[in-house]
Amino acid sequence: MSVALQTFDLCKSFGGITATDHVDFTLEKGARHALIGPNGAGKTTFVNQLTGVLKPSSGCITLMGEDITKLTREARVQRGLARTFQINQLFATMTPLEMVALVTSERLGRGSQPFRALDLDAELVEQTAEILTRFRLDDMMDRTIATLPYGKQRQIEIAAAFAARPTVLLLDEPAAGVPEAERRELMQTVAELPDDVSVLLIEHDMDLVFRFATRITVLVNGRVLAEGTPEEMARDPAVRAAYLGESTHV
Amino acid sequence: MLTILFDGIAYGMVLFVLGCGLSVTMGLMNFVNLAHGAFAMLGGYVAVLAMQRLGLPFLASLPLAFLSAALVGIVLERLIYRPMYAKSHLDQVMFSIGLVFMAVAGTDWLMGSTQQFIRLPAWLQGRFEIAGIGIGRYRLFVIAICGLLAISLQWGFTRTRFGSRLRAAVDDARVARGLGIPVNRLFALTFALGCGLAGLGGALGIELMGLDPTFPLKFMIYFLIVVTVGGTSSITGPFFAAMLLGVADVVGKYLVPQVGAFIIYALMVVLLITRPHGLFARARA
Amino acid sequence: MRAESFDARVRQALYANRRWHPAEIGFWILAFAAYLLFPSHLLLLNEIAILALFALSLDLILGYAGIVSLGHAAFLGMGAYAAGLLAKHVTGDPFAGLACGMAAAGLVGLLTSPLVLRGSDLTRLMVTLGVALILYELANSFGSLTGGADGLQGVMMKPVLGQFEFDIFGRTAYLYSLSVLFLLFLIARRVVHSPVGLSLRAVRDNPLRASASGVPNGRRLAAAYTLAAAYAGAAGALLAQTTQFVSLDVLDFHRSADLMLVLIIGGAGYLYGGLIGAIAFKLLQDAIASFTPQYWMFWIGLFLVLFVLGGREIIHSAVKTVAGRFARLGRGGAR
Amino acid sequence: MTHRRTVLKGVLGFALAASVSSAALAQEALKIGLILPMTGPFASTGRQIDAAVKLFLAKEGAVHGGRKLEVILKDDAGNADATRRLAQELVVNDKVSVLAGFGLTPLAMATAQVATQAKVPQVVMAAATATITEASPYIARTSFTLPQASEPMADWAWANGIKKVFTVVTDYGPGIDAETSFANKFKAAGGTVESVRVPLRGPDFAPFLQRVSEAKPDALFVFVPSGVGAQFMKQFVERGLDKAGVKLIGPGDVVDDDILQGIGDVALGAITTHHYSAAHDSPANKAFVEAFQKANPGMRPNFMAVGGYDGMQLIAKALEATKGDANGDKLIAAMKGASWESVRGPVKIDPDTRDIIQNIYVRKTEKVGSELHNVEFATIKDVKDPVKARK
Repeated sequence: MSVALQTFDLCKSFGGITATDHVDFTLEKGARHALIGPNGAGKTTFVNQLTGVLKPSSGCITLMGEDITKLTREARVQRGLARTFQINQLFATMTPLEMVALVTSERLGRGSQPFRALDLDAELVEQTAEILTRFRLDDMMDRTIATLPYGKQRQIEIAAAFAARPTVLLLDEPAAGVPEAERRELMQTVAELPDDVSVLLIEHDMDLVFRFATRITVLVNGRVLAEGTPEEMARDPAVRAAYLGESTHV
Repeated sequence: MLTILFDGIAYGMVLFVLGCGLSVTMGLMNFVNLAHGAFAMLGGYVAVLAMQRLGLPFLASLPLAFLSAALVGIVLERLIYRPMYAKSHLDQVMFSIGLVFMAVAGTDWLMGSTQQFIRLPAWLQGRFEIAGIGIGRYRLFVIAICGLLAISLQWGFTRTRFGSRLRAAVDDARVARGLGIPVNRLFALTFALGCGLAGLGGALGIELMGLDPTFPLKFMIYFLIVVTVGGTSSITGPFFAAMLLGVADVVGKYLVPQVGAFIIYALMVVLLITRPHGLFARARA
Repeated sequence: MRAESFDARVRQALYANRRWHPAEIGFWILAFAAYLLFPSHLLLLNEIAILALFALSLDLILGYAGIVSLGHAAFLGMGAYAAGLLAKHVTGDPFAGLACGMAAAGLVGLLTSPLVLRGSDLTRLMVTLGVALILYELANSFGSLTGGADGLQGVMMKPVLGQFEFDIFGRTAYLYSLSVLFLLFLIARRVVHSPVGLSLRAVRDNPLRASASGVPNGRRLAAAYTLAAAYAGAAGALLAQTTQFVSLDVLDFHRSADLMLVLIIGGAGYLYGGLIGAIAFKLLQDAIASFTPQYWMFWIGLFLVLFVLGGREIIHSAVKTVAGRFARLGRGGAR
Repeated sequence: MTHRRTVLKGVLGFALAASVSSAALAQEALKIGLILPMTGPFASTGRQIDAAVKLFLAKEGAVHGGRKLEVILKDDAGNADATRRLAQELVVNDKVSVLAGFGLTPLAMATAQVATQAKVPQVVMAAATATITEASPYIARTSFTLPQASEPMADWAWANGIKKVFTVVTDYGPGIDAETSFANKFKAAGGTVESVRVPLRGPDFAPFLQRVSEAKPDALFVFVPSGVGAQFMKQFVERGLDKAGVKLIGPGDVVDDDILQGIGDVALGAITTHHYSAAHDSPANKAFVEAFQKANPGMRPNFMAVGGYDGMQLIAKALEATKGDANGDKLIAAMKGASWESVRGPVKIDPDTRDIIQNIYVRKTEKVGSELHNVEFATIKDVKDPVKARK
């Protein structure tokens, strides 16, 4: 099977509002897939269910063929499902080095070892250094995250998710709010992600979506409106009406 | 048995008047004011002084207790409470514990550490029986006053403009501010009202709970139970919580005196675990 | 490709966190030297050491794991009663009592951790307070076991290591308490600089991201809470052993409140906050109590209020400046 | 190296000099470490005793047996750990020759070991659980024990036609002491007793009193710490127990002289047995009460004050007997068997138990002029602590 992540008939409602409405979704292995939709379409709710922040009302989710619907958030991460957040969720008092080291140590199963020294762990040091270099954080690894420029913080979001060595990586609007000057570096980072990682990009920025994605799913009112290649989507009249047409005005 | 129930209700009524101000401050500004009991103590001492030094009758000293506690509340709110709203719960807790300590030691210094007493007028002393239920006159008086207060508070909270603004502000202060409701002034007023009620409760409670400088510490836990169990978004929540607490405490001690105060603490923890937002909290999305 | 030297830099940067600072070494030398420097104040020093250990325990959960607690006295009391009862009924060996106190308090911590881990700060404050009050009432009600309001009498300690009798001057007591504090401090220091410590800071900073980084928040917090409880239990055991007496006071609310003040004075989240706070608090208490024995509570309250209203920043910047001076001195000396 | 050594020498030298000079001082004055709860819920005990000690020094002079008495007052806030630490510091740093005070049983108990280890007499001026004097051979007591005050109550009650008694006591050492000694004695006489204990922190007595009123006893025997006595009395009357014919009896704590005025008329008619009343009819007591009230306006001396006054008396007596020798063993030996005419009547320290032997008076709370007083109307002479006497 070449499916990395799949949902079956996924539903989520808050009170009377249905935020996710019978969504069947498939993310192929190694995919560069984008999930788009207008504000309030239920994109983030969908991602939150995938990662376990929200519990679905019904339906199920599989990762590499395994049912993960009932797993905790951290168990999903350990099985290879990592994410970034639309609004920065960083460890404000840590340095990039510490943050990457934390994710790496949890992945290596060091997290429950109370007497291990971080610096004496060769594997941890090597892999932490690798991530820091890949995401060009090496020259600021010692500064407190809260003091870094916003673009760099977005970069750390991705680095921290990537440090979990995911098979599926969910990027929730990675470029949101990043100033133009820092944007290029960020997009390059996204483009450079290795091929064996399946990436689901949730994005508003059509420029980024069309440059990055090989496949697009359009979500409107919690429902899948259409799915296909970027070209197909660009041509689809329903999509244009519901979404693209709107976005040109923005 | 019914007599005990009656005693418990009277006790719960006083707890309600003491605690309801705290629940509104907590709900409105999300502020944990452990020093609430200090205002109650202030009211109690004012009543004692008014009766002993000024020779005022008991009934006249009650409004005095209310006013003085409210006045001190409004001044303190302006001067030192306001900067605390933005701080963390932990800071607020530490701050108000500091205030409690100061109040306890300060009262000790000013008034001495002994229990204070008041003399009730003759018509409030003693008891009578109706259908075999012994009814203490004073307890009946307390129930009547506090019941009236509870009803008028509920009316004020739900029916008046002040009340509807207050409810809006409790629900979401930011939105309320956006709607042009003067949240700060509203809060100052509510704070004063809450303190005044505490003061009144302190005065009414002298006969039932006693009054000495350690009052705010001794009863802090009772107020907190009323608030945490009753929730912070209504008048009825704290009211039923106070009733429950008063009756459970009194009946528990009557039936199984051995376990003493233990029951209510266990009750609080169990309730907090099962209903972390309070027993009577409205469901919020 | 990245160079080997970058790995070394990363290693170096990770090491920097746990490296012993000269000021730290100076601190501990002073602590032990105090035995010789202030021979007539060993009893006070002993109390400081015990309070420091107690504060260290709170720092572990408040400063590192971000759990607020208003009922930490529960564990102090648990440790004190466990150690006291062991000495009374089984053996007077201090280390057995210490282990027993830590185990008992740790167990209570483990059992109550599920209650504490849920809910907001406010719920935590109330639940911790409630747990402590319940333990207080339990200790009060089971008077036949604990001595109730009269206190636990007849705690007889054997000499430490079979050699050092607890004397009236507090010589053995101080060295014993300080040694235990030092040892447990070393362990705590090791733990906070380990992957576990890192993950605790992660949970404190941002629970959402922590779980998205693979940290099992609940289990890690429960472990930290249990460890902290055991530390508080150790403090309680030391208290019971060096005073050879346990009273209900060990479970009283003011213990928890004072402890908060200690951490507020010293600052949380760098291990030494509790120790420095304990020293400052006890000296303050002693000084105030000697000139106004009646009203020292007032001054403590005033300090609390002023600290929260803004004095804290001033104190902490002062502490930082002094520490910085020390560091420069230390570095200068090393060269 | 040499530099460090001189520093060390300097430090040692300083410490030595300090200890020598304080030893020299001790030759002149005899230091008494007075540890009392001056703050907290039991502060009134501390205030009474402190005032009485000051009064003693003013009235009887500070010099006894050729030594000047110097009192160092420390506040333990009613906290046993603090009491113990303060006692240790007083012994070690201040080199006191006598420890005194102790407002509550746990406070006295916590200090017993210090007294034993340091061989310093510990004069208990307030705490009243029977077993205290057994905790250390250096403890002597000038207050009273609860069995001492409670057993005569049982005799009086039985002799006055009371057959059925309900006891309400606070759930801690002294309360339990009072309950058991009264109940045993009263049952032995043939009466029936029902008991309930109220928590120390109990704010409301209503549920307990309700039980009493349903049991319809002849008398209610009560012991509560003096502070909450007023509340108890008021609720007793509010519940109509007095009108139902239930007599209020007990040891004198509940009608403590210090707060009796504040309790008000509800206290009228209470029958109590105790060792001291401010209304005790003797010239010595009249002078004592007058001097006490002159020095402390608004305060009336209670049994705590008398315990403090006689505690100082005992120390002075012992010092006169040893001719100023402050050796702990000699002092405690001199205290055994000491006797004097106290303001409460004749007292003696039992040479075997180091506890006080004194008269117990049966009193009735009455109005004397405009003030409430406990008026003594019967005397039981030379009562020993019955718990230890039986052993």
